[in-house]
Order: sequence, then C-alpha cells, then structure tokens
Amino acid sequence: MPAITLTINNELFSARKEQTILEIAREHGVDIPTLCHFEGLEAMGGCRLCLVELQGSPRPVPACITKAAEGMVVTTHSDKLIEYRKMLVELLLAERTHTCSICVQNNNCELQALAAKLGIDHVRFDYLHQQLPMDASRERFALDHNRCVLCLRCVRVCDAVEGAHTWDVRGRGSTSRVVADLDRPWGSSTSCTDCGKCVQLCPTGALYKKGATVGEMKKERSFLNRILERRRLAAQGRSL
Amino acid sequence: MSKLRLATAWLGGCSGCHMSLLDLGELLVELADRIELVYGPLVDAKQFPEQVDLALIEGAVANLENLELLQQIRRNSRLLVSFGDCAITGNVTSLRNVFKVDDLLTSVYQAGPGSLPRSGEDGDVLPELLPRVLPLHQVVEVDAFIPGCPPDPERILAAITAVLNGEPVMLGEDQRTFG
Amino acid sequence: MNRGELAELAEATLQKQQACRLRLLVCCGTPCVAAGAEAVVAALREQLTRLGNPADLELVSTGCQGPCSRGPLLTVLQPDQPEQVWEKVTPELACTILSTALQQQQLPEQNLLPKDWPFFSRQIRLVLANSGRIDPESLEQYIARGGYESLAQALHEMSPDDVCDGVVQSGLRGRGGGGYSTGLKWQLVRKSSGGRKFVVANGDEGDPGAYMDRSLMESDPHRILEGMAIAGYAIGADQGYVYVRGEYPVAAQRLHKAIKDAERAGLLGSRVLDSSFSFRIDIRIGAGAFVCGEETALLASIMGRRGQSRIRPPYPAEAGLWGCPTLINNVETFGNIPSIFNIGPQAFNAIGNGKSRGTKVFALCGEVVNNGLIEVPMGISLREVVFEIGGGLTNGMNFKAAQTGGPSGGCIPAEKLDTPVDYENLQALGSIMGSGGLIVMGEKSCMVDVARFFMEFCLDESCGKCVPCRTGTVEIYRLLSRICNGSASQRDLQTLEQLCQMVKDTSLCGLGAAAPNPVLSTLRWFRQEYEAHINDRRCPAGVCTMNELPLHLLGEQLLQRISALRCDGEEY
Amino acid sequence: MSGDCCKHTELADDPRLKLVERAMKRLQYQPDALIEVLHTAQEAFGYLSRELLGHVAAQLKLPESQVFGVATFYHFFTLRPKGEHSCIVCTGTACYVKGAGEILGRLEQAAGIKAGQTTADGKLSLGTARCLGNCSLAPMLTVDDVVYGPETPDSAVEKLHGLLEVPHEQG
Repeated sequence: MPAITLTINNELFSARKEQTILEIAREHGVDIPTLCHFEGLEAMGGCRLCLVELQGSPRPVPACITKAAEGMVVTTHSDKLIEYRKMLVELLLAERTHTCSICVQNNNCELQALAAKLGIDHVRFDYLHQQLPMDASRERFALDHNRCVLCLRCVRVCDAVEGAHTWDVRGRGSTSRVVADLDRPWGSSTSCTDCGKCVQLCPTGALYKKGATVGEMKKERSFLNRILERRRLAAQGRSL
Repeated sequence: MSKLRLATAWLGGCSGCHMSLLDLGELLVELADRIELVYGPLVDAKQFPEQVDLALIEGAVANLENLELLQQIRRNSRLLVSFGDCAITGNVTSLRNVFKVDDLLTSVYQAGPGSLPRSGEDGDVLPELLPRVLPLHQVVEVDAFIPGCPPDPERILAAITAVLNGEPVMLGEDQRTFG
Repeated sequence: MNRGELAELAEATLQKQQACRLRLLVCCGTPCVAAGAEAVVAALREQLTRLGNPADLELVSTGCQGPCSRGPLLTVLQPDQPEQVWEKVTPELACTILSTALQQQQLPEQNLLPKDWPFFSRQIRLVLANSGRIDPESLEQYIARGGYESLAQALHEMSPDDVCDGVVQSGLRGRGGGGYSTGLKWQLVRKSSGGRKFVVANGDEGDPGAYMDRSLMESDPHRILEGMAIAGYAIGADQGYVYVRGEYPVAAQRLHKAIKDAERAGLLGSRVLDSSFSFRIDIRIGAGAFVCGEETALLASIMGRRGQSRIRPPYPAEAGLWGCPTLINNVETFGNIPSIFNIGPQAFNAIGNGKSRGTKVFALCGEVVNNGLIEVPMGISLREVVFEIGGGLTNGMNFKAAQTGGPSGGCIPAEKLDTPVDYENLQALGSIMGSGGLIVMGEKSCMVDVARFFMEFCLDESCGKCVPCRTGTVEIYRLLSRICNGSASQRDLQTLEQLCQMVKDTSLCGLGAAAPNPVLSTLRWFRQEYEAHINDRRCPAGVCTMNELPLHLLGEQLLQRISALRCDGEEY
Repeated sequence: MSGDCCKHTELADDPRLKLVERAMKRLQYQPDALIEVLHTAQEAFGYLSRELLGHVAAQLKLPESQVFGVATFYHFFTLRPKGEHSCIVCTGTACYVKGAGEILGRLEQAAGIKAGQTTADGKLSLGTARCLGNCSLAPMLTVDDVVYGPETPDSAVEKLHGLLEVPHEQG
C-alpha cells in the first residue's frame, strides 16, 4: 500500500493512501468529533461534525469520507469549525425532543456527551417540539422517534451487516423518519431478525432495550466490534 | 467588603434545583459570610428587590406570572443565571408543548380525576398559561447557564464561586451535561 | 437514413414550405392554450377544410413563440414578405387574417405586434431557433431547419476528440446553473475509463419561476436528442437518459414520440446515420423532488432510489450511473450543441461577454409587462432585459429587484440594473445565473418575505440527509418568520446571519449550500427592510402583519405548514 | 415471493394490477425500475396502498422499507386516495409575487380544508405545487389538470364553486 505524508494541525503524519482523514487523525490521537460515523459501516457524511479545513478547498470537507492525499494540509480545529460543530449539535438538540433527564440513555448518550464536550450549555435555536410517536411493539426493544438524530447507523448496520434491511427512512427533510418495513409497527415486522445490532449502535436513546433500568443502559457493542473491524479492513483491501 | 446579593426564583419547575442548592449543606454556612440571600422560595420576601448581584432562576417560563417575574428579575439583576435544565431547555416543563393549551386544561381539569377551579377564581388560582413553555434565554438575556436536572451541588458551587471571584461562569466539560 | 437522405429530406420539406403561399403558425404552448389557442387552431382548420385543404396553405401548431402573456399568438408567413405576429388572437380574428390573406388584401392591424418590437428584435435565438417555428411532433420540420445535420457532421467528419474540442472552443458552460465548462466536462468523461458510459440530460427543472427547459422539451424535443447523441459520440456512450420532471407530462410525451420517430428514421438506435455509432435514449420521469436537480441525487433517482445527494468525489464523470462514467448536462446545454456545430464553435464563441459565451434562455416573469421566454446574448444588461424586452413593470410600479437563480440565487437591486448578465457578474452580486428564471419584483414585494418564501421551499425540498440543510433551513425559516411578524430582536438577526453562513459552508450538496443565498443576498441589498421589521415593527412593502405574542405560536404554525406543504395530503 | 402477493385476494383479483405487472415485466423486474413501476401503479390505482407497495417490493425483490422510503420521498406519490376533483394552486415564485398566497387562503376558506387535504365527502382535493412552469400566467392554478390564469381570489373561488356544483355524471 503506497504511503503518503500529510499535515494535520501543523504536524506531519505518514499514512496509507486509502485511509480517510478521520482514520489517520484518530490513529494519531487527534480527536475529531463524529456522530453518524461508525467504524466498519459505510460512511454517510450526514452529521457534518467531522468537517475539517483543507488547504485549497473553499469549503470544509468531511473527514470521514475524504481520502488522504499526498501533501494535504488539514486543520481539524479552528474557531470557525468549533463554532460550526456547536451549531450543528444545537440544531440536533432543537430538532427533536431530547429531554435528557427523562431519557433511558441519560449519561450514556453520544449526543449528550458531544454537547458537553463542545461546550454547549444552552441551545440558541427554537426547540421544534415535534409530536412524534414511540414504537414499543417489539418484545425486546423499543423505538422513540423523539430521540432519533437520523444518523442512520441502524439503517446501515441492518442492511450491510445483518442483511435484513428492516429499516429505511420515510419522507424527507425535516419530516424524515426511520421506518420498519412498510411503516408497520416494529413488532409486526416480518424482516426483523431481532438481532439487536441497530439498538446497540444507536448513539442516543432512540433505540433501546426494554426492561433495563437506566443504570444498565450502556450500549453493548463488543459482539459487533469484530464484525465491523473485519468490514473496515476489507474496505481498505486488507484482511486480518 | 459588601456581601453578594443573591436572589433565587422558582418558575415552571419542580424545585429540585433549589433542593440541590440546599444539598450544599454546611458549605452554605461558609457562603453565608459572603452572600446575602435577598429573595427566593427560601426567604420571606414578597417583592423582588432591586440591585441584585446574582439571580439563580430555576424553571421555564410557562405562564404569564413566570413571564412578568422574569422580566422584573432581569431589570433588577446584574447577572441572571439559568439554573437547571428547565430554565435552559424547557425540559420536563416543556413536554406539554406538543399539546394545545385548551386540550391540556380540559384533560387535566375536566376529563381527568381533577376538578375545574371554581369559576371566578380561575384567574387568581391559575395564572394564564402561555401557548408554549420557553427557556429563559428566549425571553430575556441570560448571562450564564448551570445545566443539570438537577445540577449537582458542585456545579452550583463552581458557578457561585466564579461570581464571587469576579470571573465568568464557565463550567468544565463534566459539569456541563444536560440531564 | 444516411447523410444524403437526410439532406434530401431537408431539401424536399423546405421546398414544400417555400411553395406555400401562406403558412399559419399558431403557438400551442401551455399559456397560449390556456388563453384559447386550441379554438383558434380549430377555427382555422375548419376554414381550411372548407377550402378543400389546398397544399399551398399550411397550418402548424407550434411550441412556444415567446411572449407568453400575450397569447394566443399567431405568426403568418408569406413568400417575399416579412413575417407578422398577432397577439391575443380570437378564432374570428384568425379567420379574418386567413381570408384577407387569401384575397391578398391588407391584413388586419388589430392586435398586430409592431415589426421592430424589442421583445423580438433584442433577442438572439440559437437554442430557441426552432421553438415556435415548427411542429414539435414533426421530425421532417426539424430536419428542414437543419436538424440532425450537426450530428451527421460530427459522425462523418469529426473524431470524438474533435467534437469535444469544438465544444471547448465554443466556450459553452453548463446552463443548469453550475457554469462549469461543458467541453472540459465532456473531455473528462471521454478520458474516464470504464466499460460503459452514459449520457444524462437533466430536465428536472425544479426552480420555481422557471420554465425554459419545459418549453424547450415541448417545443423542440429533437434538438435535445441530437445534442445528446453528439455527446454520446464524443464521450463514447451508447445509452442516454432524459430525466423529465414529473410535472411536465407533455414534455415527456413529445420526447417519447421524438425518440420513436428518430429511431425509425435511423437517427437514433443502432448504426446512427449509417455510421458505426449506436445510441439509445430512454426517458425517466421524475417524481417531484427539487433536489434531483443536483447531479448525484439525479443519478440516485434514475436508479430507482431516494433522490439523496452523496458526497463527491467520486464525480459522476468517474463513477455515475451504476458506477460507470456519466455525463450529466442540463437540457438547455444539450440544446446548444446542435447550434454550435451549425454555426461553428468560433461563431458561437463570438457571442457573449467575458468568460460567458453564447446565449442564455430566461423565463422573464413577475411584475413585468411582457412575460415570456426570451433568449439573449450573455452580457446583456439587466436593464435592457427588464425595460426594453420586458417593457417595464406592470401598473407603472417601481422596480425593486430581479430574482435570478431561484431558491439558490439572489435578488439584484435597482442600483445594479446595468450589470451585464453573465455567470461572473451575477455571482459577484451574490446571485447566480441559475437555470434561467428571472422574476421581476416591484415595490409591493417585501424582501424579507421573499427570503422566507424561498426558505420555505428549501426546507420542504431538503432531502434530509445532512443536519445543516435538514434542520438549519427550518431554523432559518423560523427566524425569518419571527422577523416578518415583528417579534425578532437584533440578536435574532445576528443568529440568522451566523446560521446562514454555517449552512452555506457545511451542507453536503449544492442545494443546502445555496439554500441561504436568498437570505444573504436580501440582507446584503435590502438590510434596511430587515431593520424596519425589527426596530420599527413595520413592513415597508406592506406585506407582513405584525403580531403581538407570536413567538410562542410560531412552532405550531410552522409544523402545520410543513405538513401542509405536501400536495398529496400525506401527514408526518 | 408469489405467495406473498396473493395474500391480499382483493389486490390479486384487481384488473388494474395487470397494468402494474405488465410494467414490471417490461422493465424485467429490475430493482432499478422502482420509480417507473410506482408511476404506473399510481396511474392505475390513483394512489399507492400498503398492499400495492408490498406487492411491488416482493416482485422487484426489494426490501419493503426501501420501497416505502422511495414512495414517501417523492411528492408525486401519494399513499392516500385523492378526491374526485383536484385543484392545484401554483406557489412558484412568479405566482407568489403576484399573490398566490391570497388565492390559496381564499380557496382553503371556501373549501373548508387546508392545502394538502381532501374534503370529507371525497369530492375535492386542494393542493399546492412548487411551480407548474406556467409563470407567464401567474398567478395560476389547475382544476382537474386544466390550466387557468392569471387568476384573482374571486375568480378562483368561482371556479371551485363551479366544480363542486357540477353534477356527478358530468364531472
């Protein structure tokens, strides 16, 4: 695999050519926030949190998708990027009803942690307070649309890893919503295998396991890690 | 040195933030040397006083009474702090925002186990509800935020200490989480 | 059909036309039909039947002739006489014109448009050369006007590289709004390696207030097919798709018939014009999504998926339809191609201004006297377009702004009326050329409300994939609503500006990145109107109603709006 | 796959389904042809029911959720039956500048429904369109696909009344 060198935050790094900026940055301990991204799933570039500045590029680019190239000069943290990331998370907090105090995922939520990390102590935009339903018709799991950030990890893992493609998105724009099959109650889905991968990858309390107390609400991803790691390496053209 | 004139208020919330304030325990005694509590549910003052240095406001703006009090507080306070998640996000109080006010009153006072306030008194008994519950900063300028439901006593202490030291209120990452 | 037969057919049809002592061209574009053109055609047809349908009298139902607000239009062609155009033609008037013409008397002057009318005389019609001159459903009439001659020339006299070079030399740039050099794009796809290659014509004209593409597809469908076939030859593709907006069923029908006719004549399909080149074209019907004008979303839609954009690179030129190199151009861009080879790349390049060469078709609409479809040389001033071609504003109104580029564009104020209309100058003003909608606004338009109108459009048309476009547009809309109803503060204005900048910089595709443009451009030129709403709680144009306690109600109204936006009654 | 489609006997016996079947066959059951098939299906049935979508998904061997996602992404497709008559008000820029908002408001008032809704008796669907490309007729509307313009609020309401008063047979 051909090696290249690039500059990230004024430091020179060498990397393999097929790597994304995000992979390289993380390998070297440079922290770029992400939300929709999950190692081993096809990158989507939807949350825009991993945007970085690229010398010569008029607009910031998503680190999760942008492949590194020789001589690239990348800035992962600038005042502008930090401000943009804050605004993006604020938009997400305002979009649906993320009332942390009554969320099963409180203290174990990626969105909540991101907000704290980015220094968000209030949201400057109007809360939309959409009235969205919950779907608790499945025996072991439940879905609360009010917590969904439309990162589509569930859609992607269900399709690419489980092969069931139970989930997809209905509508568009701000009316987008995750649906099972023909927008049937999840409990009556004929394609769902009950594997729970979507639940474990969900960054927020949108998909959760029923019956567990709040204290037990950590997502359990260890069983998925190996599968996803293999997919990640396969995507890079390497094998374990 | 004159004491910091502290006021607290309890708008649309559960008073949990005030409980958390009390959870400072004996530290309150130490703070008492430097702070004078001039208004709030914990003091017997009918009118919001003038020239308040620091106002910690719990709860969201849910009705006209909240709205008027908040505006009064803003006029008379140097620093206004949103105290807890309800004040900052609307939190539990704002969960009613998906309903229309009329439907809400009907279901609570007529369809449910409760009974309608007697006529003639409803205006006094129940301040008029705003169509939507709002966080404080959507109504007035807010100077700082102490998130948490309720905020840990440490967060409250950190905020008050900063003000006492004349520094801006900047909580650390672990003290900033909502919920 | 081979090249010789093509020339013969052209000659024969032309001779037949020239032998006519009278040719009556009735515009049957939608606006004229709505104004009663079909009754005019029927009346003329009846009279001709009564006369025994003489071979030297021809009645043609044409596509759009241009001045749409003056329909029904009738153009009369007589040998050795200048052509004459009547507006607002009634069946009676049409019959009178026919009978007086047959008696070789003075034709009626009632509703006759002046000979040197600037609406016509200021235009240069290349793309629209046949629009309004031919029956869109007649292959012969297209051929008689030199149709498919450019394709024949390309196939028989030029190598694919020559064709690409020719397009580069012409200086043609994408007419869909992007403004990227068409020739360079063709060269890029030509050089891309890949088994199959595709040509896609983007006819998903989604800009509200623009109908150039619809008119072109309806009035001169073969021109687009010919342009696509030339492109197919140049890049090495054997398959093309025309993506037609679902709202344009007539355009789809006409294209469908044109494809069938061209295939039957050997102008499309296998061994085009007896060469070794084969090229098929299929139609794909859009289903109502503005975002499908964005090329990656368009490709997703052609492949039967949700029309969501994806990140580029890879660009469609490398990996487009089914992963194959794909050339995507707007239908107007393809419409330019036959003209380029007809008049020669150099002659095409001689028209225009700066880096913008050739002509541009605009849909001139709004508060302007002469509504209609016009084709003007690049670099013409906005003033000429609005006041000479357009004849000024309706009801003696004062000019306030011209909106170009639709929801991705901006508003140009009166003090910039002398700006030459081209890609660079419009961009410098914070607008864009766009696909060619040009809406004239008078003093009765509130610019904050205009911005809000476009933002409502964008929030409804966002595909929802990326956060800034999906949610940012909603919050921008709310801020604008608040300004409109007088409940916004200076801080809201500041938040609005920050948010617009963020959405512009961080959105995934061009739709989101351009969504804040109408806000930013009105803020730039009409900031005082924003200020008046905020500081004085007053709408200078008298459009907005100030509200007392609106802030709390805003959310509800907005959500109702969102669910009401869909015309099919679906609720979310 | 075939078993799934015959579950709904009503749909299986519907003669209109033949048109959809023919379209799928012509397009060789390619999953890529989904949008084309949905166009045909909506033309045949007037709207896309859950059963119909399920059937198309089974025939094209596509996940149901994906078919549902596509059908709801595009504004052209509708999942509910439409009214007997339709009135679409264009809200494109030219129409907006010339007062489409007022016309829509008056029509909503006259019909007693909001844009996007169908009257309770199923007689009328009132809708808006982003731009129908007839900007020179602004402000314009279509009534049962016939183009009218330029309109005033009064003339528009008149058309609506005319439409609703027409006896069934002639409508």
